Amino acid sequence: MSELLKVKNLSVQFPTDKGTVYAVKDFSLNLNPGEIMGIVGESGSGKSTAAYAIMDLLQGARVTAGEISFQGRDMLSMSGEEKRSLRGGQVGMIFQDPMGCLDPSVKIEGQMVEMLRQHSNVTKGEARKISTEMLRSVGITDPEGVMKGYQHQLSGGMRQRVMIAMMLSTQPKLLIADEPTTALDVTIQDQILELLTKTCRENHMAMLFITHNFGIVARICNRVSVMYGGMIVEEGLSEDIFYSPGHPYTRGLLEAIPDLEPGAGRRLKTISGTPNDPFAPPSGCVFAPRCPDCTGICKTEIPKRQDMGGGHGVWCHLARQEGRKGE
Amino acid sequence: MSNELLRVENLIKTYPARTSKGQPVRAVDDVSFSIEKGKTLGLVGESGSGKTTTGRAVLRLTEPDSGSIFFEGKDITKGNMRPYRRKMQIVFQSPAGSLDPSFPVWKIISEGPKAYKLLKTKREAVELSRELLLRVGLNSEDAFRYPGEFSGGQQQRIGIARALAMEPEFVVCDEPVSALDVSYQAQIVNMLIDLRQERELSYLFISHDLSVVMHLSDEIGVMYQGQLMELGSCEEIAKHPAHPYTRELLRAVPVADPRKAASRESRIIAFPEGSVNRGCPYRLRCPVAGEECGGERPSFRDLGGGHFSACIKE
Amino acid sequence: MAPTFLAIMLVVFLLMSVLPGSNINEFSSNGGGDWLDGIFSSLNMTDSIVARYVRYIVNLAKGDFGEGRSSAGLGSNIFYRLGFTAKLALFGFLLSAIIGIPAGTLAAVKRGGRADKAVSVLTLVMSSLPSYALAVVLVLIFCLYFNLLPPFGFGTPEYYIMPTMVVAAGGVAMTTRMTRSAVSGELGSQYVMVLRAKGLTGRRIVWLHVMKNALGTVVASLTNLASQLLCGTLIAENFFSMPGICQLLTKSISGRNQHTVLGCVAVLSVILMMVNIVSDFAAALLSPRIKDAMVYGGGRQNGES
Amino acid sequence: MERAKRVIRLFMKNRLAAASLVVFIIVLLFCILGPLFTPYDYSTIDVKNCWQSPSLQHPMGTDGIGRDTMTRLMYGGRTTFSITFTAVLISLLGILPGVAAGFWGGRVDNIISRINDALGAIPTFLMVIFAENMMGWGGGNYRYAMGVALIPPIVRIARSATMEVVGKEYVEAARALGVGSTGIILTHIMRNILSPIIVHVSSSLADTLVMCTLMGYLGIGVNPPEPEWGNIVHGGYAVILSKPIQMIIPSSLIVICVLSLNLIGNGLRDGLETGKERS
Repeated sequence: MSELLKVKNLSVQFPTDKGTVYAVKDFSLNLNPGEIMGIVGESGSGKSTAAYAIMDLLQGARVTAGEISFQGRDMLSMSGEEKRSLRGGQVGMIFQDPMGCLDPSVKIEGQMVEMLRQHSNVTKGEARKISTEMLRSVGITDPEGVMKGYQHQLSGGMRQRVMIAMMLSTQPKLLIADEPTTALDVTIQDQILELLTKTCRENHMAMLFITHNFGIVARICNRVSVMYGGMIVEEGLSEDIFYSPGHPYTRGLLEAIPDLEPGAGRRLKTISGTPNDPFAPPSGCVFAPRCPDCTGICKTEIPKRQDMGGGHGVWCHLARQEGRKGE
Repeated sequence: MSNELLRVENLIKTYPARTSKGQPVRAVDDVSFSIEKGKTLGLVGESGSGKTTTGRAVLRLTEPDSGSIFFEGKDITKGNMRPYRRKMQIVFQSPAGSLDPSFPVWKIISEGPKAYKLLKTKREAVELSRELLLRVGLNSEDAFRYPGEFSGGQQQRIGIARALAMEPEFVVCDEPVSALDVSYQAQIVNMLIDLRQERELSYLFISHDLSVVMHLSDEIGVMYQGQLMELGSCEEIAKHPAHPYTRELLRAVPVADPRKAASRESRIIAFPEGSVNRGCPYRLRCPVAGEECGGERPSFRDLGGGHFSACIKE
Repeated sequence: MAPTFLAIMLVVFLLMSVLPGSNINEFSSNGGGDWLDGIFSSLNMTDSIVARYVRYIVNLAKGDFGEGRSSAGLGSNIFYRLGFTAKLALFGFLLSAIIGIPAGTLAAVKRGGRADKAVSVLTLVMSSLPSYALAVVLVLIFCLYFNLLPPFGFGTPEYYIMPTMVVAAGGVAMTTRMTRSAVSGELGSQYVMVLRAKGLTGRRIVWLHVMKNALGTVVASLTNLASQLLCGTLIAENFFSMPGICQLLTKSISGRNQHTVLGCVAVLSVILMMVNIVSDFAAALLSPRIKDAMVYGGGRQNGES
Repeated sequence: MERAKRVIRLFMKNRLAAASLVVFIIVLLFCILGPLFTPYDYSTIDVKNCWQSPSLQHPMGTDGIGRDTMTRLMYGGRTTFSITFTAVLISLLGILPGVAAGFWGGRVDNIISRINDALGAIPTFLMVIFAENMMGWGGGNYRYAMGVALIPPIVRIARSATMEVVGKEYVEAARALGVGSTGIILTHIMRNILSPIIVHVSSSLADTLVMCTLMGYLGIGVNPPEPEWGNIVHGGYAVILSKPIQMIIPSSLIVICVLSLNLIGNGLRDGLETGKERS
């Protein structure tokens, strides 16, 4: 069982007084050690919800799954205690909004030492030394100063670095990153992405990178899953996804992304329509209402995974190979 | 300079220091540019670069400390803005935040003309809003619904319809698509392009996303810590950027193409924080900075053909 | 805070000097020959309003409420009674904190659960029960029905049980409600999700991290709690005839003895002022951001964030 | 006002709140229309049958000097309600300075907030005694003092709600559309600070009623023989051990009224909160 993380048809529903929200349906993935996998989708596609569900961080949600196993150990049958020790120990997590990630009333040092002592029995002095080293390794030039300060004295980029240092201090095998750079400036984002890929390479750590930005996926991910309306619509190596996208949604998204070529007034190709109503998901394919080449069968039957070879799967009745500018 | 619509000269805006010890922060530090009728200037910069403050100062939504603003040749820096408000409008960043949740859509769209007494009765107002809703791709019976019942993309369209209601000539777009997903971003960008040709509008398009700006602007200005680093035509900036900061921005934007994105070696060590009061503000992060950059502030040199750069190394 | 207090005392002083028949002008007049008069006479403003105001404040500080010249022993009388009221108020405050904070936290943590519903019902009833109604109920149960406690008077600790419950009722209701909303606010924030992702135990998250931040807001509204306890004490002392300052206040009101009334009002305002100052500093202590803003003076920064 | 209809619909759905509204209305009618039906007057003394427990002639018994408790409670209710409603109405004056402080900020904000903090530091109770002392005792004119004492919280709520609205972009949009400051205040600010204020007023109504009866109980404010709920409860204090019923009846009437007011407040708060979030 070489897989680090294996998830089979995970589903998440939120019962609310206005009806049930079907946030995630039949979500599956498997991740090998040291691999960086991207989960791409627009807001409301359920990408973050799926990750939180895997780590059992969702409150007030009905989570059903065929299988969730980490390093061969079945997480579904794990006790709350075991799952808790996994979180922060073997699996680290970093989040999108750096402004609200750290406890505002506790020094950075206190929060980092707390993390280390929770998952390993080191003394306070050792924990402090490790934390300072970790802060230096994530590119913070004055770790002692940061340790003594509070979160409101740091910029967004610095806080994200502290978060990364904290989560990496326990040498996790898997890092789940939920849009860590969306709220940061593009130059700082570039640094954080470089830091994350270097750390994964050096520590042979796997990363599940959740984002809506295809550019980031192209830059750091070797495998990609594209999600829409709570379901995976396409998965495969990033070469396949970018150069021979099988699903109309993936194709539409790739063409809608503005490129860096000059020329005012160049229109972008768009995907018409508006997002589905979360309380009443469409029968059949979730993308049917907005799909340009949608046919009768799409409206009635949920498409199955069509294998396009080499692990490249497409959930579309009319899936066909079609190159983009790469070939 | 005949068909020049807007000219800004040495615009400065300072905010009181956050801590009592620090000196006041210069959000906009001596910025000058001009926009011709029907043309679009893109203002690009990261957070804290002063691009939003500049946009607000041009419409005098925040009063500038010094410098002057000319609209159609007339100086509007001081005095009553009311006659000019009609021709100058603004579209905001947050779809939900820019619409009053307690107003029905027809009231939101017709608020401007009503303030100028162009509409007498409610029926006229509803009529105007219906027309504009159709123009921005929504259906006319949305006029009686409330902003909370729309998605982000649709709310942004209502914001644009509100601006169009005043039949403006100049629109400041302050990060209009940054809060939207890619597919809705594309729809709004296309609409702004169509409106430009159709109503001969000129935009001051503000964004942190260089790729979106490239699709819309004739000229691009790059701002950093309140100062204009480089100003030039879209091709100049994209093909041969003169300022190291512009080059850094172009390099850092992730491109949706694995082969192009593969070759890059980026720096990890965090940039030193804090602003600089002497010399070039970018020198702390600049790979090619030297002592001379620490002297007095580099002037905004003309490299020919309307391409300016504030770097003495070039 | 001090300027606010001086402002209030100025208002009290000016009103009293305007009042017909109040003996304010006697005990705030100078000419007593001590160090203060030296200063005023040298500035030859012995009778100016400012001098008399300063004299008034100095007297108050010395605890001399003018008993030296006119009514019998008001000052010492007040301080003797202050002991009683302080005891009642302190018990009430401790009860509010000891019951209110854990109950509020429990209700917030188990939001929507049975505990939450029970706590909300209890808080609703306690805040809708005026203190005299509660006192009646207590007397009915403990004195008439079970005959366990003496209804009136003071002395041994058992006399204090019922009055303290009456004083604490309003306080407990307010603290519980305040803590519940503060804690559930914190539980919803992003950093709690991060703490869970760090693998910390639920108990540690709530009692170490969330509590510290939530207490910041709870402590900030200490002054409302103080006023609530004041009302409780007024009724408790009156109902259970405990010789506190509030009983003196109510008696002097019905006796229309203006001077004592204002004396008591001054003392109670001083106490509430101190509670106000303490709550500001406690709030700063708990949340470093407020401390920074206080130390550096947070200017209204509305530039680019 | 489509939003108002939605809030009312939500309020009605909350059965508890709707029921307490009915109870409150009954109590109101009891106080307003009641006196037309009772044979007694609130001040006719009938020493012969004093301290009567509830009977057919006197459904709620009589007090120490034989006056019919039910009639007194009816008239007393009128005084208590009029004092409470006037006080809460006066406290609404705090909205103006609150909006001004929130809208213009800077020096205006500092001055208003300083004064407001000073005024707020004095608890309602002391403020009332102060006013009573000055304006002469009794006659219920302490309603104005209570109103003044209720102003600081309203100023604070109006100020923070206004600042939140001013921070929103639709206010800047209105400025860009050429709408003047007063225009913005009247439309955008007022409409969006309404719900936090209504929520506060609904809860302060119950607290003010309790405060008013506390005053009455302690003999401040209304001097006898004029009836007031707190006063009537105090009347029964003398015989609390022998005839507790004398205090139980008036107290329970007050508790029922306050409880229903609080429940109405909660119902309104849920209605406005979800109403606000969704729209």
